[in-house]
Amino acid sequence: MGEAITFWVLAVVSVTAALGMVFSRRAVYSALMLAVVMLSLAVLYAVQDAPFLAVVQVIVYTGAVLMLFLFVLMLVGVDSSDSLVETIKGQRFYAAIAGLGFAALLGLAIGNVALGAPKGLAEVTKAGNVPAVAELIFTRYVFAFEVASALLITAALAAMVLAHRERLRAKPTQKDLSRDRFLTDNPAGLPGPGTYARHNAIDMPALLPDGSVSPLSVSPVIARHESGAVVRPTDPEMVKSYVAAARERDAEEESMSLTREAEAETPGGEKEEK
Amino acid sequence: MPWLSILMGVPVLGAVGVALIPKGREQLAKQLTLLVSLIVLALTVAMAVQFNPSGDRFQFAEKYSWIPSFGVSFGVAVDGIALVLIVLSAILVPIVVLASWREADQAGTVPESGAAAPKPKRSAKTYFALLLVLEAMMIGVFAATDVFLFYVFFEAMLIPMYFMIGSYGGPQRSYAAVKFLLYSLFGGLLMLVAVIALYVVADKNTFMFPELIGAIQDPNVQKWLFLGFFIAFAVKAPLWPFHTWLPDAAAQAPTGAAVLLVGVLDKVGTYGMLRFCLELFPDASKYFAPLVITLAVIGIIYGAIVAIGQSDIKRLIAYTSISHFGFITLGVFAMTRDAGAGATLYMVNHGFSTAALFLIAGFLIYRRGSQRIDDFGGVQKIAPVLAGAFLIAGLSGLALPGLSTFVSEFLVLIGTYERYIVPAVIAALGMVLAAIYILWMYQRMMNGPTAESVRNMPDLNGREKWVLAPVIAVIIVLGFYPKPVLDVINPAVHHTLQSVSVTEPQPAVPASADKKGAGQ
Amino acid sequence: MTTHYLVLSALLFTIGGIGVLVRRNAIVVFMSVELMLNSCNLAFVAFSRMHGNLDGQLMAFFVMVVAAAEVVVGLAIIVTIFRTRRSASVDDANLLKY
Amino acid sequence: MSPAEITQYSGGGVIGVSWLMIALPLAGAAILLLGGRRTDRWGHLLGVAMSLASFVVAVLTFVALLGRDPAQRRLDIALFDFIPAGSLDVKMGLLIDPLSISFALLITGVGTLIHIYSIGYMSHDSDRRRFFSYLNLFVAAMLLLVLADNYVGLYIGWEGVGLASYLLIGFWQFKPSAAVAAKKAFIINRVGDVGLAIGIFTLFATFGTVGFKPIFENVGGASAGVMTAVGLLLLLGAVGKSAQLPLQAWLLDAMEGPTPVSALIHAATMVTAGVYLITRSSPIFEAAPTAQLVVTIVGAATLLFGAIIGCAKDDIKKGLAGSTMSQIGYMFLAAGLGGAVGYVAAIAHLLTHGFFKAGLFLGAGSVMHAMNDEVDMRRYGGLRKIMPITFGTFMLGYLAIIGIPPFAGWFTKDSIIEAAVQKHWILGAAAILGAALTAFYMSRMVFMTFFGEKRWEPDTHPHESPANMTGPMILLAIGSVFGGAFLVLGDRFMTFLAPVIGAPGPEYHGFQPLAPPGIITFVLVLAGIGIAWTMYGKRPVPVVAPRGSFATVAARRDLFGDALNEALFMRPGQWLTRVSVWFDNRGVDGLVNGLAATIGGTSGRLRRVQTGFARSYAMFVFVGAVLVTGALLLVGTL
Repeated sequence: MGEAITFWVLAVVSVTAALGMVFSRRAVYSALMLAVVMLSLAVLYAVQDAPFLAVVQVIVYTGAVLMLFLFVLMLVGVDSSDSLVETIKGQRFYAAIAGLGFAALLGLAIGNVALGAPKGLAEVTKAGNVPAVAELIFTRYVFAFEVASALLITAALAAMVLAHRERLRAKPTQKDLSRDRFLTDNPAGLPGPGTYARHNAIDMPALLPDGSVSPLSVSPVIARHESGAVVRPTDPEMVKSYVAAARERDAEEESMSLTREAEAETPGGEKEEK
Repeated sequence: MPWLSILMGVPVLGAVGVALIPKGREQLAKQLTLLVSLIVLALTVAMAVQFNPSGDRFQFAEKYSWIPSFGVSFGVAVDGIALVLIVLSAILVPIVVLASWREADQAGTVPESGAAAPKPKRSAKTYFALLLVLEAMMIGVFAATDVFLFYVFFEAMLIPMYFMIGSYGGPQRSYAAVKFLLYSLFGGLLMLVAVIALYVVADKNTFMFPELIGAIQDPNVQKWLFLGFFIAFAVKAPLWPFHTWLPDAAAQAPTGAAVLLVGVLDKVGTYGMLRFCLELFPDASKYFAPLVITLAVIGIIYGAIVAIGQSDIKRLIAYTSISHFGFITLGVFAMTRDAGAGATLYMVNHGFSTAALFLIAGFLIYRRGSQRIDDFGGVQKIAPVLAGAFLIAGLSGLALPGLSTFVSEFLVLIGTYERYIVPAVIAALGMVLAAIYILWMYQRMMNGPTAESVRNMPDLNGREKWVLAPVIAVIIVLGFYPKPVLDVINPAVHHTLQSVSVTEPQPAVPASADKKGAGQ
Repeated sequence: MTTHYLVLSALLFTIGGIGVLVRRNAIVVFMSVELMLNSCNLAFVAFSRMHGNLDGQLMAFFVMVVAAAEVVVGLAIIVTIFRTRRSASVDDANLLKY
Repeated sequence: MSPAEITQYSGGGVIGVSWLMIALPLAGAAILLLGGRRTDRWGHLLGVAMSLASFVVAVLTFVALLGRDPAQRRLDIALFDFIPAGSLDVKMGLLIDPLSISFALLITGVGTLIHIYSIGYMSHDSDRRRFFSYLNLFVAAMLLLVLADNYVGLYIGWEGVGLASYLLIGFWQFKPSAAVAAKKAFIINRVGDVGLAIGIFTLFATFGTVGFKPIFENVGGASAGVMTAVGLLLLLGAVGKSAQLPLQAWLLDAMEGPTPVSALIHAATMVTAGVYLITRSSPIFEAAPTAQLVVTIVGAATLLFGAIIGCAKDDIKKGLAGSTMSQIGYMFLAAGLGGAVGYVAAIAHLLTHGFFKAGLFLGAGSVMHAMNDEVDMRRYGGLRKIMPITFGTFMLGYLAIIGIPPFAGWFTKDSIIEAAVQKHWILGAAAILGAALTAFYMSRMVFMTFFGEKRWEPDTHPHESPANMTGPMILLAIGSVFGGAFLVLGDRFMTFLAPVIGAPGPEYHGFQPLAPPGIITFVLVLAGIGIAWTMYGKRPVPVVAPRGSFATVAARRDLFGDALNEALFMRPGQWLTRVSVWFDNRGVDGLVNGLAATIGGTSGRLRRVQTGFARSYAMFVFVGAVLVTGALLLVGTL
C-alpha cells in the first residue's frame, strides 16, 4: 500500500516534471525539472529494492551529470532560450503524432501482457543489496565493468580533447607580442576601460574628452551582447549612448563591406569597358 | 601441367610487370605487353594442339577448393567451344596491342585533324596493363567450369573494360562507360540471383557445372533461373532490345578496346547461352526458344536497318554486330547440330571479322581525326592497300562465300531452317541488308572522287600491315577450310545438345546412297 | 504493480523522445536523451524485481555509466560547436546535407 | 534415254587434276593482288597466262571426256571435306560432265580472248594489274560455279562472280556513277542470292544433303509442292544473276565497267549462270511444272522487255546490255520449256550468244577506244571505212544475233522459237516478236555507228585498234559464224549433252529450218532491218536525241524499272531506315535514358530529405521505431 502511494505520487510528479522539462523555454528550468524527474526515479528505485541504484542515481546523475549540464549552460549562457517558432515544417505535428502513436503502441503492448506478481529480490539479496550487486559486478559482469571503465577514461580524454582549443601556431613569445604591438596604429595600446568612466566594469566604454563614447574602447563581442534585448546597466544615459555607439559601428561596418564589394567589382567592370 | 592456370597467370603477372615500369618509359611497357601477349598466344597454341577432339568433353581440368563452405571451387577446363574462344582471345590480344601502339599515346584526347599530336592525358602504360588483365579475365571466363567462378569473371571483366572506355575513349567516354557498366551490372546481378538460387535449389553443395547438369528438374524453377541467366547474357551479347549500350560503348572505346569488347567480351553472352542456359535449363530453353528466336530475328533485321542509317563508322560496325549477334543467338536456340556448330563458329569468325573492321576503322580515324563517314571519300585512290583490306573486312561482314563468316552464317541459317523455316527465311533477308550497309559505307568512304581532307592520307604502314595480315589470313583460310575448327567444335556442340535432349529434325526424303556425301 | 512502472517508463520515454524532436537547444535535447535513458532504467529495475534477479539492476547501472560517458563527450562537442558558432541550437549545425 | 549416272572418278590423268582450272586463275589473282605494284610490269601477262593455262586444262579435260563412253561422261572428283558439321557435311568436289565442260570451255576460251583484248584496251590505265587480277578472280569463281558438284560450291562461285562483277563494274571507282552501279549490281544480285540460298536450305531440309547426285537421284521422293518451291527459289537466284525480270535493273548500270568486263561478265558468261542453274537443276524443274511455267513467262517477258529497251538506247553499251537481257530471256524461255530440246536449245544459244555478244561488245569497245571513250551512238557514224576490221567483225556478230542464216544465232534462236511455238502460241509469238525487235535495234546500232555521215566530237581521230584487240574480235567472229551450225547440225550438241539432260522424246525430228515459224521470223527480221534502215540509215541521225513518243521515253528510262525500284524499295527503305534510327535513339535508347533520368531525378528529389537538421533525422528514427514497434505487435498478434 505504501508503495502504491509512493508510486502514484511520484509518477504524477515525474511526468509533470518531464513535461515541464520539455516545454519550458529556459534551459535552466529544464535542467531543474530534469533533476526533479531523476530524484523521483531514485526514490522509485529505492522502493523497488534497488537502494544501490537509487544512491548511484542521486550521486551520478543528479549530482554529477546534472551539474555538468548546468556548467555547460553557464558557458553557453544561462539565460539563453529557444525561440518558439518551429523552423522545420511539420516537425511538431509529426512529433505529436509519432509520440502519441508510440505511447499508444507501448501502452497496448504492456497492457496486453499479463505479468505475474513480482518475485521479489529477497532470494538473491540475502547478504544485502550492495554486496549482491558487487558480487555480480565483479564476477559475471567483470569484463563489462572493465570495458565500462575504459569507456569512461576514453570519454574523459575525449572531452578534454574536444573542449581543448587547438593552438594553430606557435605560442607567441614576448618578442613577437611586442613586435606585433608596434606594428599596429596604437603601439601604446587602446585606452584602458573607463578612462573617464564612472564604472570600472569591463563593459563600460571610455569617454572621449568631449564626453562622447569611444567606440574603440569596448570589445565588439560585449557591445553586441549589450545592444541586445536584455540590457542590464541601469544608468539610462549610458544605455542610450551604448546603443547609439553600437548602431554607429554596425552602420560603419556595413558601409565598409559595401565599399569593399564595390572595390572588388570595379576592376572587372573597367576591363570590360576597355 | 596446369595449362589454364598458367594461361591466366602469365598475363596477370605481365600486367603487374607493366604497371611497375617507371613512368616515361612507355616504349618498354608496350614491348613488354606485346611479349607477354605473344607468350600467352604461344602457350595457347601449345595447349590447343594437345586438345583431343574425340577425347573427354572437358580437358585440361583443374579444380582447387576456394570457398569450401559454399562449395565454391576454382574449377577450370575447356571443351571445344571454350577452346576456340580462348584461342580467339589469345590471337586478338597481341594484334590489339600492336594496333594500339600509337593510338594509346593520345588516349583520352579528342583527335583533331591538322593539329599537332595532343598531349596525352592518360598513361599509355596503364592501358596496356589493363589489356593484359582483361586477357586473363577473358581466358578465365571461357575456361571456368564452376558457375560461381564464371560469374566472378563475368563481372570482373567489366572493370578493366570500364577503365579502358572511360579513361581512354572518345569525347563521350564517361557516358558510354557508365552506360556499359550499368547495363552489364543489371544483367550480372540478375545472374547472381540465379546463380545463388541454382546452388540452393540444386542442393548439391557445389557450383561445378558438370555436376549441376540436370540438377534442376522443376520446370517452373527452370524458367525463372533461365531468365536470370538469359537476361544477363542477352545484355552482354547484346540481343535486341538490350543492345543500346553497345553502339555507345563501341563508338567511344579506343580501337583496341572496341575490338576486344565486340570481338570477345560480347561472345561471353552467346557462349553463356549455349553453355549454361541450354544445358542447365533444357526445358526452359525449349519453352523460351520461340521467344528468343523472335528477338534474335528482330535483332538481325533491326540491327542491319539501323546500321544502314548510321553516320558514325564505329557505331555502324557496332550495329552490324548487333545483327550478327542475332544470327549467333538464332543458331544457339535453333538447337540443331548444324546451327549450334554454326553459332559457335560464328563467334570465332565474327571475332576476327569485326576485329578487322574495327582495326581498319581505327586506322582511318587515327589518320583523319574523325569518325564520321561523310568526312571520308575516295580513299581507295589514295590508300589502295588500306581500302582493299577494308573491303575484305567488309565483305567478311556481309558473309561473302570464301570468307570465314559465310560458313558460319550458312550453317546457322541452314540449321535453323531445319526446325524453324520462317525465322530462317526472315534472317536470310539480313544478308541483303548486310550488303547494303557494308557496300554503302564502303562507297561513301572509299569510292568516288577523293575528298580534299584525305588527300594526304598515308597508306598502311608496316606495323599496321602486320596487325591486319593475320586477321585477314584467318578470315580467308577459315573461309575455305574451316574443318580444323569445326572438328573441335562438333563434339562439344553434340554434347551440349544431348544434354538438352532435342531430337534432330530429319530430312523428308533422306538421300539414300550416301547421306552425307556430296555427289559421291 | 510492474505494469504501472512500465507504463510510467513508457510515458517518460515518449516525453523524452518528443523533447528530442521539438527542442532546438542542444543541451535540452541532451537532457531529453537522458530522460529516455532514465526511463529505460526504470523499466530495467522493475523487470529486475519481477524476475527476481539482479541482472536488470546491473544493466541499469551500466546504462548510467554509458550515459555519463555520453554526456561528457556530448557536452564537450556542444561547447566546441558553441565556441565556433556562438550558438547552441542544433538547427544551426546543418551543413551535412544533400 | 535418261541422264547417265554420276560416277566417282578416282583415276589420275588430266581429269584428276581438273581442279587446276580453278586453282590457276585463283593463284593468278592472289599473286597479282598481294604482289602489289611490284607486279605491275608483267601482271597482265601473268593474268593472260593463267587464263590460257586454265583453257588448256579445260580443253584437255574435254578431250579426255570425249575419249570415254557417253554413259561414263559424268564424273565426280572429290577434293576435300569443306564443312563438316552435325548433319550437314559438305564435301567439296568437282562435277565434270558435258554440261559443265561446255561452260568451262566457253568461260576459259572467251575469257582468254578477252584477257588478251584487255591488254590493249587497258594499256593506258595505271591499274591494269588490278584489272587482270579481278578478271582472273572472276574466271576462277565462274569455273567454281559451273564445276562444283554441290549447291554450296555452286553458291560460293555464284557469290564469287558477284564479287568479281562488283569489283569490275566499280573498277573506275572514282567515278561516283561506277561506284553506285557496282553497289547496285551487288545488292540486287544479293536479293537473288538469298532466294538461291533459301532454295538450298529447302533442298537440305528435304534431302539432308546439298550434293547434286544424291538430290537428283531422290527428287522423285519429294512432294511436288516442295519441288515447286525449290524451283521458284532457284529461279529467284537465277533471275538475279541473269538480270531477268524483276531483278533486271542492275545490268544496264553495270555498263559503267570497262568494256571487256561487259563483254565477258555481263554478256558472255556470268549473266548466263542463271541458265546454267536451271539446266543443272533440270531434275528439280522437271518435277515442278509450275516453276517451269514461271521460268518461261519470265523468259518471254524479259526478252521483250530487253528488246524494247534496246530499241531506244543511244548508249551503244546500254543498247547491247538490253540486247543481252533479251537474249538471255530466250535462253530462260527455252530452259523453262524443259525437256532435252529446251535445255539443249538454251545452252546452244548460250554458247553462240557467248561468241557473238562478246564479239559485239569487243567491237563496241574498239569503237569507244577509237572515239575517246564516247558511248553515244549519235556521236558516231561513218566508221566502217576507218575501222574495217572492227566493222567486219561487228557485222558478223550482228548477222549472227539477228538470226540471218547460216550464222550462228539463226540456228540456235530458231530452235528456241520452234520449241516455244510448240509449247504455246503466246510464247511463240513473244519469241518471234522479240526476234523482229532484235533485228530492229541491232540494225539501228549498226547504221548509227558505221554508216551515215560523221557526227564525231571535233577532236576525235578514230583509228583501227591494235592487233591484240582485233585478234580476239576476229576469233569471236569466226565463232559467231560457224558456232551455230557446228552445234546444231546433226544434233551434235544434243547428243553430247544427252548424258546430262537425257535424249529427246520420239516426237523430236531434228532441226527444221523451213518450218512456218522460221519463215515468219525471217520475214519479220527483214522487216525490222527495213524499218531501221528507213529511220536511221536513209535519214540523217540528229546529234541530240529528239524528245520522242511516250514509248520511246519509257524505253529510254528502262521501262521505269529504276523508278519502280525507287518507289517500291528505295524510298520506303530510306524511310524505314530513318524511322528505325530515330526509334533506336529515341525509343529504345530513349527508354533506357529516360529510366536513368527518372531514377536520377527521383533520387535528386529524395536527396532533399537530408535537410541537415539533426532533429529531422531524429524524426525519421522515431517514426521508424514506431513502425517497427507496430510491426512487431502486429506480428505478435497474428
